[in-house]
Amino acid sequence: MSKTVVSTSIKSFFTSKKNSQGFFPVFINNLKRDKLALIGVILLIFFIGVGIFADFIAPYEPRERHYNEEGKIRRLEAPSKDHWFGTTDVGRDIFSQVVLGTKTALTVGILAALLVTLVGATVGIIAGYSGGVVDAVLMRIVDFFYAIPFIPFVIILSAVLKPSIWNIILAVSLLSWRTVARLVRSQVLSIAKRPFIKAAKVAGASHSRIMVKYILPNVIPLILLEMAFMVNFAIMAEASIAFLGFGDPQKPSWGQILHINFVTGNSRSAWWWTATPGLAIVLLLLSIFFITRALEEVVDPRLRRR
Amino acid sequence: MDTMPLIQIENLKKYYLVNNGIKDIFSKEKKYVKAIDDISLIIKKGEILGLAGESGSGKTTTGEILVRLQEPSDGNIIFDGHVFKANSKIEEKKFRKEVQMIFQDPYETLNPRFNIFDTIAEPLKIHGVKNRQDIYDRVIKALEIAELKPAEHYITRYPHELSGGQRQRVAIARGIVLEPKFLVADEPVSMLDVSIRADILNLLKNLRKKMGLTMLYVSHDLSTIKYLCDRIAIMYLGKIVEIGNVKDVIDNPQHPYTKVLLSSVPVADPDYKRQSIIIEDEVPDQIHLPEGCRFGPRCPYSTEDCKNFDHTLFERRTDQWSACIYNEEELRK
Amino acid sequence: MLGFIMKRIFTMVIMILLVSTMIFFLFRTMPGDPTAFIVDPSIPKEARDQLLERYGLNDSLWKQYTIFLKDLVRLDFGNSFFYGRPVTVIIKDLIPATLILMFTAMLFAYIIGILGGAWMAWKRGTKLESFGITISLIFRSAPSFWVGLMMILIFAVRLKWFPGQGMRTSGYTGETFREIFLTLDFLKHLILPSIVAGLYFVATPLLIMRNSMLEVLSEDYIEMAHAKGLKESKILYRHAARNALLPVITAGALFIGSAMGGLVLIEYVFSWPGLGREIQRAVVRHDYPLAQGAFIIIASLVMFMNLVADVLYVILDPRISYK
Amino acid sequence: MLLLEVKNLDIDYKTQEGTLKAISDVSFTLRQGESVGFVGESGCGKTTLAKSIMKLLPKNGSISKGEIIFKGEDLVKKSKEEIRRIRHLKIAMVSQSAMNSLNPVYTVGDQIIEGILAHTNMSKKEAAKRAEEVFSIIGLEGKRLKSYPHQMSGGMKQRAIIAMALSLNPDLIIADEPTTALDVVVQDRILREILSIQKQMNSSMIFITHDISVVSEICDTIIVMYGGKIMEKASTKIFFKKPLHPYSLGLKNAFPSILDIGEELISIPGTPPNLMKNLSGCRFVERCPFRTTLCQSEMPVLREAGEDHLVACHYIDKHEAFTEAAELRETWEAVRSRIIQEKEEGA
Repeated sequence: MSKTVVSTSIKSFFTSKKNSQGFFPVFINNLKRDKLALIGVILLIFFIGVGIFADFIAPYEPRERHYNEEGKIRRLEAPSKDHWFGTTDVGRDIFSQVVLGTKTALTVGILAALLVTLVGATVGIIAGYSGGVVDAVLMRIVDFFYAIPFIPFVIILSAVLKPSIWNIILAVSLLSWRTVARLVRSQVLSIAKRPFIKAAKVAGASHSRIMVKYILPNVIPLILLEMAFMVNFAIMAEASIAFLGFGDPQKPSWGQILHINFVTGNSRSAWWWTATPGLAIVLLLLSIFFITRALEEVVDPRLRRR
Repeated sequence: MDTMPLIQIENLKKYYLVNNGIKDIFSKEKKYVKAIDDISLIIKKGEILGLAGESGSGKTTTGEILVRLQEPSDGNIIFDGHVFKANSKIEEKKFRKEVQMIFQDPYETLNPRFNIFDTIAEPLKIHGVKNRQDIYDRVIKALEIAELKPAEHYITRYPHELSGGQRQRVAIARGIVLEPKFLVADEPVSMLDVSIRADILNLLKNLRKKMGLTMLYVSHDLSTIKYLCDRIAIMYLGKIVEIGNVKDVIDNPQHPYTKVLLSSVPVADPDYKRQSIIIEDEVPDQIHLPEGCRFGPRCPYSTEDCKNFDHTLFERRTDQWSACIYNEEELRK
Repeated sequence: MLGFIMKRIFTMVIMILLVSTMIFFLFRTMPGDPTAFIVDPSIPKEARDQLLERYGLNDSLWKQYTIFLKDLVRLDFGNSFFYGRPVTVIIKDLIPATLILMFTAMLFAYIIGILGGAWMAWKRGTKLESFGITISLIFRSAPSFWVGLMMILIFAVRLKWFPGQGMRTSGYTGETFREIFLTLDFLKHLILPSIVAGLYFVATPLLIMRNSMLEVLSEDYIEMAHAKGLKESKILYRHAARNALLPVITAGALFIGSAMGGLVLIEYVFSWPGLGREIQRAVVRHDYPLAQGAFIIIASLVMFMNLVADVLYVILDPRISYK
Repeated sequence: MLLLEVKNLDIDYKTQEGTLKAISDVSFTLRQGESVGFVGESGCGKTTLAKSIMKLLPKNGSISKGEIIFKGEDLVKKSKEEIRRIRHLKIAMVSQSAMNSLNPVYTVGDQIIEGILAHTNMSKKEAAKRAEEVFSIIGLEGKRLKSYPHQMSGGMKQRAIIAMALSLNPDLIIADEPTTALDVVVQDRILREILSIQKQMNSSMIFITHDISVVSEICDTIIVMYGGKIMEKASTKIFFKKPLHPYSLGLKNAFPSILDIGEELISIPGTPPNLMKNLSGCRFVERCPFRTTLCQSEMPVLREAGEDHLVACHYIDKHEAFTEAAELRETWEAVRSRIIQEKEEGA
């Protein structure tokens, strides 16, 4: 082999990172086979689209009151051509509210999930890899956060802090990183025992190198899966908090729509007002759950091929 | 052959604290598993030492301590003239470069997310080799020494595309790419099919020839030890019970435990009648070790004196040491 | 066994102390008037000063904390601003309502979840299994409060099958436990909220049971059970399901915390007079002593049920030694 | 009398990548009281074969052709319930990973009694007595019946599994690597016990192992498998003196023995065939030093090569020359270069 040929091929070794067992090929392959997961992806893309372009899609201002030809407020009207999802007791357009609620839901879901997985995965990897005292201390902290009931805590927190979506993101993150930390830790524990980690140690790899180059890539599928679950959890949490009346009054959200619907006593009669925001939540969360099914097979090969 | 010792182990101990539950916090007496209990060994330059024993004998722990995967509880390791005391962290990186290890399970020994090139280049990168051409050349050379030919055929592969034997060769290539002085091989062939085991054993033999490697071969399989090693040490419950040249120990075992082990190995010859010594097959647990000779309770020759035995190795034949108070003739009685 | 339980109770007490401490300091960091959480700002100045003295709010934080701990041990959370009665007395009346709803729903969820999960694993790869998974994912995606609203809309308002709020018909008065809870009227009120809570809970045991079953079914001892010529039903229930239950219990213990949270929403939707609804109302009414007391009690309940789950696990798994 | 007769058995596994032909055209017989050892590398089909006799194949595996005639009846045609009644009572299994073959949440005694009750009308008490009997046969104390698996050592668990298999005096015992996970001293004792019990009870045994020396010690007959096919079948006495198939000759070179006096071990270069592919020729052709074009196109059938000796090779008549050449290192090195060359050409 001549020298020049060698050097071009060398370059390809340092740059090409094709991995036939990699995460995305398997995931894409699963999407092809699993129709539900494909439906999930399509639905999620739809929701993300609605979320990004919410301000263009929403036909009206969410707080705008609508009047009919006679100049009367269009109070509690069932769905019609003008108002696809009907109107509220003070004549507001529910469709616009639901569309704008998408934006809030996705913002909270994605940001909280990022924060939660970042903290949780870091703690999980450090605890699982270090073992000993570090692990014991971190896991006692995790136990502590497991002992705090989520919704009651957020209720208390909103008594202390001002209601805003940032505080909701903070509260969700504060109390849910523990789940990710626990799961990541237990997977790290089993990876850390595998001989290829021992081999890296024998070769002289530093702890940080082992964590970043050996352990992290092997837990990434699990982290992504947990991130997807966390998006759902955060969206659900935001909706619940807003429904209880502790949401951000400035940001229209699905939970808030239902809150007003409930406290005004209209949840018992105006079915369109009750049903539509709830359906939006169900569809968005369902789309992500469907996608996680394809992810799960990447994380746990035992579920594959049977 | 150079007879300078490369590695000298002095009074090495590894105890694990047993945590049995809340009650133990209050009891003063601490319980330990004595995985290695005061062993001393010399491995000469260019020598292959076999370390044999059943599970729980401490042979793997010894290997892992030698490559510093575990820290000893007590004792010294003198490597090439440098003393490493228990819990010292001096010159770790330099030490890492000179000591490598091969593991048992070929399916778990390679990072599934690294291709073969990355796997073998990794130790070089860790030790600061930056020149790409240099890395490439050394990876190819290591693959060729490990007899993965043509080397170019393998470098882009991922572990799951290779057979067990090929993976073990990759692991060996990774082990030798830094050109170490000492290699610990922990049961490197026990999970491989018989038809290719010989390849790996011959490869290890050649490494010594080509690179002057010194090796510790840890195995429960006495026949592969006999094939590969110069000397053998037999371990039982954390102690060395017999040590000597392979041929001497296998043909003329001095310690009753060695005799039992050898007589238990099945032989692929229907006409060969093994003389077999039947003993109790339950090994005492490692926390409540028997007093005196640890093999005493199972030993067909044991007497009252064995209970007072303070572990010592006696030179029973030239360069063959046994930790039994009786010599061959006394045992025969 | 006793030793193990004692150990767990010990950790539980520590945890309750920690959670209470956290709440204590959380209220101290409240912006604005830090005394507002314990002394109603709306009462006259003199009475107010007296109370501040009583609770040591003029003293150092450390002194306040020791007073708080002393009161905690005596289960004294102060007086509710809104009701003017001791928090402990109010909470005592709310606990049975919450527990009954919780246990009914849990029972419903775990029986269906475990049997259904085992069945889905057995039907691995069939259309029925995907159908079961889809249904359980739909229930997991639906917020419990929304399902509650829809159930009320359909079954209480339209069909009029069940009452849609409260736990007794208005006008009914009962004093003793038996008069309140052991009546047909109460049962009727219990049905809708416990179904909603049950549906919210069911996905967790169902999906975990399925995954755990799949894992157990590939174990060697299942093959051995086949090789022994045991009947399929015996293998499924005596060998597979029995072992698959263990992770369900572990997950169940971890799930109790969020289950309790879900219950708050359901109590709120159904106006169920339990701890959850009260904590929401207390915060809306700025009735901080009540909110604090209710929170500590809810957290303690969660920890207690965790303990029960742990003990159950030890009983079911002979491999765990409880020395 | 023939106890078991397997005729032209084919077993396929359906996988995502296609069909894997785990067993193709396997036939053998087993007499009452005979013990036969199956040896071969991982993936050669020996475990699949054992499982198929008990109809314990995984869901994606199926018998696509052939008969398994046990006591005159074809097991392939039997219903699930009929098979269930045969398992354990007539054919018992000592499984591969005894460590995990006992359910951790029940006592060992419960698990033995459960098996007895599934096939007899015994009362629980009688079954418990029987369990105690088999425990004493295998050298375990009766009080051990009340132990949970995690309270026993590996050797004890393995004994318990064997006791379980013996509890109904089966006609056939299938032992799949029963001692692989054990230390050599324990292995030796358990093998002796298995052997003496099998002779005492005059039951037949199928013994599956990768360790050829174990077969030499405890089996009457050896069957060498490779790539889903039988390569050679002979009585152990004959086989270990004079193996005939090139694969067996290679194995003999590769196997280290404690009695050896320093001859160099020679392994068989190459890897076993990919059974996903449609293979027309001899399964060993890639690694065989003596192959011809005939070997590449046509799979040889098992042929009589002497008394009690069957071999699947086109060139049995040349076996003397083969045996001589196979002892030379160069013979196998030539195969290695051939394989490397093929790889280079392929790339």
